[in-house]
Amino acid sequence: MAKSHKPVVWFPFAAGGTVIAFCIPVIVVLTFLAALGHVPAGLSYEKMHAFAASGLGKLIIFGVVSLSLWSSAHRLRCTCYDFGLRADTLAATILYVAAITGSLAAAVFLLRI
Amino acid sequence: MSNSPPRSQPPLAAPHGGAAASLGRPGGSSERIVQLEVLRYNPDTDTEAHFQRYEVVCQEEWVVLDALNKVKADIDPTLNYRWSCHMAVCGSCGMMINGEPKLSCHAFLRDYEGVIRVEPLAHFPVERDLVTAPDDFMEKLKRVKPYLIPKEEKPISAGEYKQTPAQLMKFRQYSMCINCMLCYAACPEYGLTPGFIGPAALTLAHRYNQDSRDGGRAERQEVVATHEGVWECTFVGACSEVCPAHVDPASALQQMKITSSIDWIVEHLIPGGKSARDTASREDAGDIS
Amino acid sequence: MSRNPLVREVPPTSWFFRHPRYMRYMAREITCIFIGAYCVLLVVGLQRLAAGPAAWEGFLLGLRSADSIVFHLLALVAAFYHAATWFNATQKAMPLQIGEDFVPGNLISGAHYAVWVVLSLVVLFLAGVF
Amino acid sequence: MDTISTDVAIIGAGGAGLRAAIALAEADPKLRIALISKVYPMRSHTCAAEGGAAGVIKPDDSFDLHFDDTVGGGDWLSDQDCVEYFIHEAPKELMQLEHWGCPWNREADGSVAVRPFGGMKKKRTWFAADKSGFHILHTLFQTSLQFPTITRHDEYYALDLLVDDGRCQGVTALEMRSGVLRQFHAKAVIIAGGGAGRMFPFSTNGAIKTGDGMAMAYRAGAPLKDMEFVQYHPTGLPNTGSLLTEACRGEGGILVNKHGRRYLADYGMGPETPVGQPQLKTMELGPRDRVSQAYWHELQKGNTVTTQWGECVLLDMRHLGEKKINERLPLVRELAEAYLGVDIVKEAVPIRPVVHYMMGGISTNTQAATPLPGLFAAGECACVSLNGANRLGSNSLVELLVFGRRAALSAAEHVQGLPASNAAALNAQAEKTQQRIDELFTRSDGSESMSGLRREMQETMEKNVGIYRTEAGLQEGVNKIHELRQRYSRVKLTDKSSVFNTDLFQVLELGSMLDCAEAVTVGALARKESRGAHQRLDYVERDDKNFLRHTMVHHRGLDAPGVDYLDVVITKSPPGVRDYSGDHK
Ligand SMILES: Cc1cc2nc3c(=O)[nH]c(=O)nc-3n(C[C@H](O)[C@H](O)[C@H](O)COP(=O)(O)OP(=O)(O)OC[C@H]3O[C@@H](n4cnc5c(N)ncnc54)[C@H](O)[C@@H]3O)c2cc1C
Ligand code: SF4
Ligand code: F3S
Ligand code: FES
Repeated sequence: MAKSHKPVVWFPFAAGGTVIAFCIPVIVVLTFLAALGHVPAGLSYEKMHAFAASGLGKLIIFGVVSLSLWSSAHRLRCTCYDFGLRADTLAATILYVAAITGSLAAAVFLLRI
Repeated sequence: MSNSPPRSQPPLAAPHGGAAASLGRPGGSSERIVQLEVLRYNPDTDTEAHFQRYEVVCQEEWVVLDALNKVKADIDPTLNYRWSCHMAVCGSCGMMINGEPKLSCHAFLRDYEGVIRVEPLAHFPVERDLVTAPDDFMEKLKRVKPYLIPKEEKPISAGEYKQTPAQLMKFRQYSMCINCMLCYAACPEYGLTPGFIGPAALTLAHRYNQDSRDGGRAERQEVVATHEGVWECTFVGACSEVCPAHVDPASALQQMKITSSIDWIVEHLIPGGKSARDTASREDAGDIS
Repeated sequence: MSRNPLVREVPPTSWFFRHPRYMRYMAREITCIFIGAYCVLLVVGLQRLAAGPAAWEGFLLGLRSADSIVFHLLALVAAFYHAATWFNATQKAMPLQIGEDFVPGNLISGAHYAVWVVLSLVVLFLAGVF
Repeated sequence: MDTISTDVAIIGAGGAGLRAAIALAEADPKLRIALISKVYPMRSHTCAAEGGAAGVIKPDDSFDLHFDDTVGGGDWLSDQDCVEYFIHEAPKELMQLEHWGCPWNREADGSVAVRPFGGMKKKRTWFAADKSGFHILHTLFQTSLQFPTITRHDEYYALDLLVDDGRCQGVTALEMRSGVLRQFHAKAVIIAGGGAGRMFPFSTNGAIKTGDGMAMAYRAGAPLKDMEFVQYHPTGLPNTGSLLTEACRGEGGILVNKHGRRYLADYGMGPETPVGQPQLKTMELGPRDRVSQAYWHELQKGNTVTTQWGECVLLDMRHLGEKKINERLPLVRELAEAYLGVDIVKEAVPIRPVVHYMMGGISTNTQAATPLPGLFAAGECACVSLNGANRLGSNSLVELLVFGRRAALSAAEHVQGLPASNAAALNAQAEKTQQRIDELFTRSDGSESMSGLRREMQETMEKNVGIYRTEAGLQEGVNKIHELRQRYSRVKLTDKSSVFNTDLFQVLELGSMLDCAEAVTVGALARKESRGAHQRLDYVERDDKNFLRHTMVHHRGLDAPGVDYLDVVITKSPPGVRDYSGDHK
């Protein structure tokens, strides 16, 4: 049996899992505060725009969003299988394409800022 | 040296509270009637499995295996199961006990209440009663080449391959597997995808990969790095939870995913990067020997 | 008469009800749905940000619905659960051997938690929460 | 009946059988090897050995010292040419295992580490944590997987040897999962079937150690040698027979009777040493057999403690304190807690001597050949006369390797240029086995219950052929076993199914054990002396004039067996005073 190309999808999954673990909880807290009506100062248009306009800011945002998307997509693919959905190739295609689309969109928006 | 007094240190040496009564569990002899519900299947006569109830008089400190042995000797000689060592080392007595993969010689009655349900190990075909067919596991064990493929051959007369205690510790844990297959019964991915090489066999490959004397990782990767190898594992972790020998296959498999990924990158993305053998020897740079 | 091994199929869509540890595993895996959805929200946010101040304000205002609050709660739980399982797992994927001994697993995951807390506090601080 | 043709059939896939298989595969890649075992190889009882394996390797040690320890430890009943061969091969075999990946413990400089062991004057026991036998077995099993010429027949229960033209030419075996009997036609057969401790009610031995290999050879005409020498280990758990290692006493644990007296002082091992300060050679650190024997005397005097698991003495380790116990004896604490419900930090553990090892077995010479041409034997089932009257701990794991390999080389030599076999004659014999099985299934007058007979046998062995023996007791034992063998021919098979019928295997195993038990009792009755593990109250001295000889017991069907003797080979060490102190030096 040939060696698997899984590493292509697994490495970004593992990286994304780490990013999610470290970054997503606090980001959720921030938007949650906004949802509750207490918009943190850092979420003002000026601050956010300034952050997203900087090169480093773009990189961080893109990294977090794309890796997290990828990680979620990959995990969802496995979960579909665990739930008894046996069309793995189909699920993989749809989910990975979705993740890539999301990442591309994020990139486009970031470049517009 | 003391001059041999007739009785030395009585308070220390005397069993407290008049010998026999205090030994073992409080209350002396502690018998208990245990209800066993055992899955029975006889291919000669049955098309389906069914549960059979046994009431067994047991000692409180017994294990489930003792109860089964009592059934076999005194109640029903037609009940079938495997066992040998009664000390959790031969790996033959694995069963599902109340749904959990367990060595029956290490499943203590005192940890159970009510009816104890005993079934053959999950995910393996049932040959008869509690006896399963481990053929698939045995075949997979062989496929991962679980033997030393020496980095450099040398004759016996040249003495041992040097290995420091630290190098030994690097793989010792993974060499403790008793092949009981509890991890296979626990791993849902093995249940869903029987082609999966599975926790114990892959861990054994890891055991040799991690051995400073070994140079066979590239060969084993041909099995390890396939779809049916480590990539079928979704890190459920059940294998490590049930392992009676504390081998931690989940850990071994995740480590192998990382090395396999590095291999892939070296092979595909780095010009001139070739095989696992390179990474293997790189990893072990700093060996003594 | 002869052999006729009994093969017990694993029910492909309900196996995880068989044992609490499988339920825990599925719970861990399902966090990805909320995380994924939340990432989509972030992408939308980026779009709004790129569209100018009014759009961004609208986005922030739009977050203030009951649905959004429920979703945030779920995403928060998912994110925390994911973080905890991930940190506990790292020691397995990357054990650390110093000399003969392995660094105890809870030390490794403990270090992760510590870094995580500090990082989160820094982010909260920079975001002006306190 | 299905016939499987092979060059060498090996019965048993424990340490000895696997070592033999690998040696054959390496000796001649053209040889077809059939490895037959009633359990998957890694379930074999070699996995239970903890302590380690002896081989001279360190500079302060010498072959002569290992020789002296072994011969003295065996009370001069060892064949000295065999011991000579053994001690020289031992380090090579252990080194070979190292090259196959065995995880031996190491010194800081990366060389193999050795530990001290009972009866050995120098540190020469190689060990892999406290799981030496386990690692040896798994290393051998895994190594064997790379040889395509080794065909395993796992879970095949070997029944009868096929003997024609005066030589052994195969064996019949039941495929356990189908109940189908097959015959293996082989040019040579190696038996590596392990020990027979299960004849006794309390044993450290696993359920599979029922002496099938010994019985098979015995029935086929090969004599059993020195079967009366049965080793007891002094400290076993009274319910499961699990071993509590010698280290309990090494660390300072003391043995007391029901009055709290450290009774060992009354049996020539005193004077008492202060509690918690163990000293070599005395009291609790007396030799294994002497300590076991002292238990027996206490039992006679009514000084033992009655527990729900029978008569015991107490191993008290409370004074060591929780810290030291957790540090040095964690497994012991876990074992006692788990299986007995006794916390050794708070309570003394009831213990009793437990049957551990069979010194005797199928008579073989230094080439591992039995008197029956074409039949070889190695491991615990064989008596090559290495262990004499008392085995030293850590010699037997090496014995498996040294003589497993030796048996293979002898077999490889034997198969060269043999005349063709007479298939018809072999088939006819195999048919007889089939009839024997069929008869069990169809027997209508089966009146004896298997577990009942087994219980009676075990009680008899315990009562009459235990640590101390007497003429009257042994005679009773001989009579009883004889009676049980007659009654066995009416044993009832309850389970008539074909697939994995463990009732059937237990019936067959009982037959093997009864055959072995007969050899043990008859040999013990005939040996009117005390030597090593064979202690008689009516003949308390060693008698070199009459009994510096091996007992050879010959099968005579249901009749009483024949007994004759074979001289011990003495090359350089004439019988001397057995130096018991060597046990703990
Ligand atoms: C608890 C314990 C601790 C020990 N510790 C030590 C120690 O520290 N050092 C030391 O040197 N020794 C030790 N010993 C002794 C040593 O382990 C054994 O003597 C040795 O392992 C026996 O190995 P073997 O290969 O002869 O037999 P086993 O490993 O018992 O194998 C027997 C084989 O024969 C097969 N077999 C039997 N009957 C049949 C049949 N009818 N058909 C087909 N196959 C059959 C079985 O399946 C098995 O594969 C210890 C023993 C025990 C019980
Ligand atoms: S890894 Fe653990 S559970 Fe799995 S077979 Fe080995 S000892 Fe058993
Ligand atoms: S349970 Fe199975 S999925 Fe992986 S971590 Fe263990 S092998
Ligand atoms: S009987 Fe050996 S592991 Fe349970």
